[in-house]
Amino acid sequence: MPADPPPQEDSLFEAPPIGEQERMVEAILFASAEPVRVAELNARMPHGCDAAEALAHLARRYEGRGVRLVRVGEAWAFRTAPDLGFLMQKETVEVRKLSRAAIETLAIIAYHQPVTRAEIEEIRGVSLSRGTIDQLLELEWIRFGRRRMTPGRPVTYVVTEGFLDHFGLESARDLPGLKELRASGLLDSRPMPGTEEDDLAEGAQGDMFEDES
Amino acid sequence: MPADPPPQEDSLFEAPPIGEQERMVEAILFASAEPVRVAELNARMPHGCDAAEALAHLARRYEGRGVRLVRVGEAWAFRTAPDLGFLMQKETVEVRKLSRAAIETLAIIAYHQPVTRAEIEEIRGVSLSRGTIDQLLELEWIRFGRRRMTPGRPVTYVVTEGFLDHFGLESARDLPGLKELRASGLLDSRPMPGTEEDDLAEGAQGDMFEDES
Amino acid sequence: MDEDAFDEVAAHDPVSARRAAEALIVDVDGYEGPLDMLLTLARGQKVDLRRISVLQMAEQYLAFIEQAKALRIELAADYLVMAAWLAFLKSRLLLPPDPAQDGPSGEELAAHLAFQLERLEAMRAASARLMARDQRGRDFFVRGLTEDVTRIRKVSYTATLLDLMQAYARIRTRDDFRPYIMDRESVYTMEDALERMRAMIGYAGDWVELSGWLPEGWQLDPVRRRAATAAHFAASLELVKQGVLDIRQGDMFAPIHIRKRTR
Repeated sequence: MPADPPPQEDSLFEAPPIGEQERMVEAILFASAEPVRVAELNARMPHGCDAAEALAHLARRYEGRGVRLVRVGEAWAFRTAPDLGFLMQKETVEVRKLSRAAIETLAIIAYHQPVTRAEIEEIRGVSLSRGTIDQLLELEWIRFGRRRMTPGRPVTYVVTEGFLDHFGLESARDLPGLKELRASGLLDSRPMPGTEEDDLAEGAQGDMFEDES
Repeated sequence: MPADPPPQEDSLFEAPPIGEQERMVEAILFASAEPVRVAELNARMPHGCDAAEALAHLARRYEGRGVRLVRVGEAWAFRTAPDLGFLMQKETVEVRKLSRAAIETLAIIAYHQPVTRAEIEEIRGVSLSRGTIDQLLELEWIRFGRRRMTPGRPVTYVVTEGFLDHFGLESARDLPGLKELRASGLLDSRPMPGTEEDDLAEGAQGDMFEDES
Repeated sequence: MDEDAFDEVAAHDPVSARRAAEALIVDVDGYEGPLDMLLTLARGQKVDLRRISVLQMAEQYLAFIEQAKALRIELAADYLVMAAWLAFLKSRLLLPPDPAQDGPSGEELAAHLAFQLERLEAMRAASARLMARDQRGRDFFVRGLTEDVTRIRKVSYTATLLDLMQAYARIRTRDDFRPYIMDRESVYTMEDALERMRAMIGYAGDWVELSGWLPEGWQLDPVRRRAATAAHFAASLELVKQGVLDIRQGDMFAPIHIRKRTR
């Protein structure tokens, strides 16, 4: 306790009060990716601190809370209270990058919606495997739009609210056009000789949203 | 029938007592490095829980501790107390050095959002180099906002929750000095005398600055 | 750039003025554009930005541009555009207003320039205050040990907006660079050759020259002959692999013979 002289021999300064030491241990254990040993706590805290004592205080403070201070071998860590484990299911989601085919297909749908399968294939220049559209549908990033009023009445695809949410967009219209992509350095190429930059950008933007013109 | 009817319509079971709810919120937030939205907390907790109320209790409990409960936009997270940063050399992440242009651009977006590229250039008096916006997008500190309803319909930029989280802001309204800046009229869009407001927003910089394209 | 130098400019000390101008030239790379340079000049007046003498600032700027021209220093176009605009502003400020001429007055333009400078300075100050805040990963820290309690593994696919835009950019630029359209006229595919040889294999009881197998119309034109030969050779190898054909070549560059394999 602060009134007691610190037991350390060679400290030039008085050790921080035990309440402060407790805060320090709390912060270190919180931020650390692994359990931390008492010796390391002492090494990281200012001279004269007593991590073991601070740990004892801290453990009492977290008794009965949603997280607990637990000993792992020689080290200490915060862990979820065992009775609340059922809340943690969402933390174990395995995140994978979308395949190149899927991201390209998604980009085409976002920029050209509503768009048919045949149009996607034409733009990408390769045929679309079944799994790609299925995957995007399953992710609920795309959905079926109106059927196109052309022979065969093909279905079209459009992006969903979930898509906008995931990519932090307010509407698909807010996606930057080709010209803007180029300006921001995302599109490094020069246009092919003979094509106007404006034609390209406007062409793409024009097709993109039917209600825009 | 519970004495106090819960506000939820179709809950078959009584909601857990508020102390339990507080423990649940504590456990969920401790388990996640990223801020968790109130809506998600409610979705993960048993039916009838009120995460917002539990959060208020929890915030009081952690006042003055080594870790603090902080609000980030619509979400909440535990963060170590800033005065203990000196203990965390091991956890410190080297943040990519931002150029002066990038820092100023970030500030302009934060204080003027939603803001177009042309407006950023008008304020800085210099055209934006290619990588600057790109770098801020990659850090996920800015994102696209709605397109401006002016000729050319330019995209706008706004700051993200990641930005708020990084700079320890509860919301964009808490930007330092925002009120004073607003009161002094320095955040108004004031066109050059003799030019139309539309021209400015569209990206024509009047006589002053070179057009980018 | 030494701010004191500018105080002396204000005091009309010719030697210091020259030094100040030279210092500006040396440091021109350090400026983020003409507005930034004007802000430096304005600060040199050591007064509230709302009370600066725009005229004096314009004169300093124009003097600097003249100096740079005399020293044959290349200046970016926006510095010259600003110089032209300031020259225009100066004339508006100095000449009595012409009632026949409409458009903004010199005072209005000067006030707008002062506003721009004040706003730029305010944004500079704001960005400094922003960067001085406690920052995540530097001053405050996130939970280091995120917990995985249950073994339920749900795969979630993710992609960033940047991925999306780069993918789109990639597709759109690929068209720009499409090298040429292949002339399908003179292409004989291995699949076609394989199909054709399978149908004819029964007739090749004894060694026959592969070149004799080329289809009608593919033997004379060199481009078509090469394509058909390559396709049939590849198809032969495939059939050898499948065990339905034998293949031999007596010598380097000698004719290639094939025959149906007998079991």
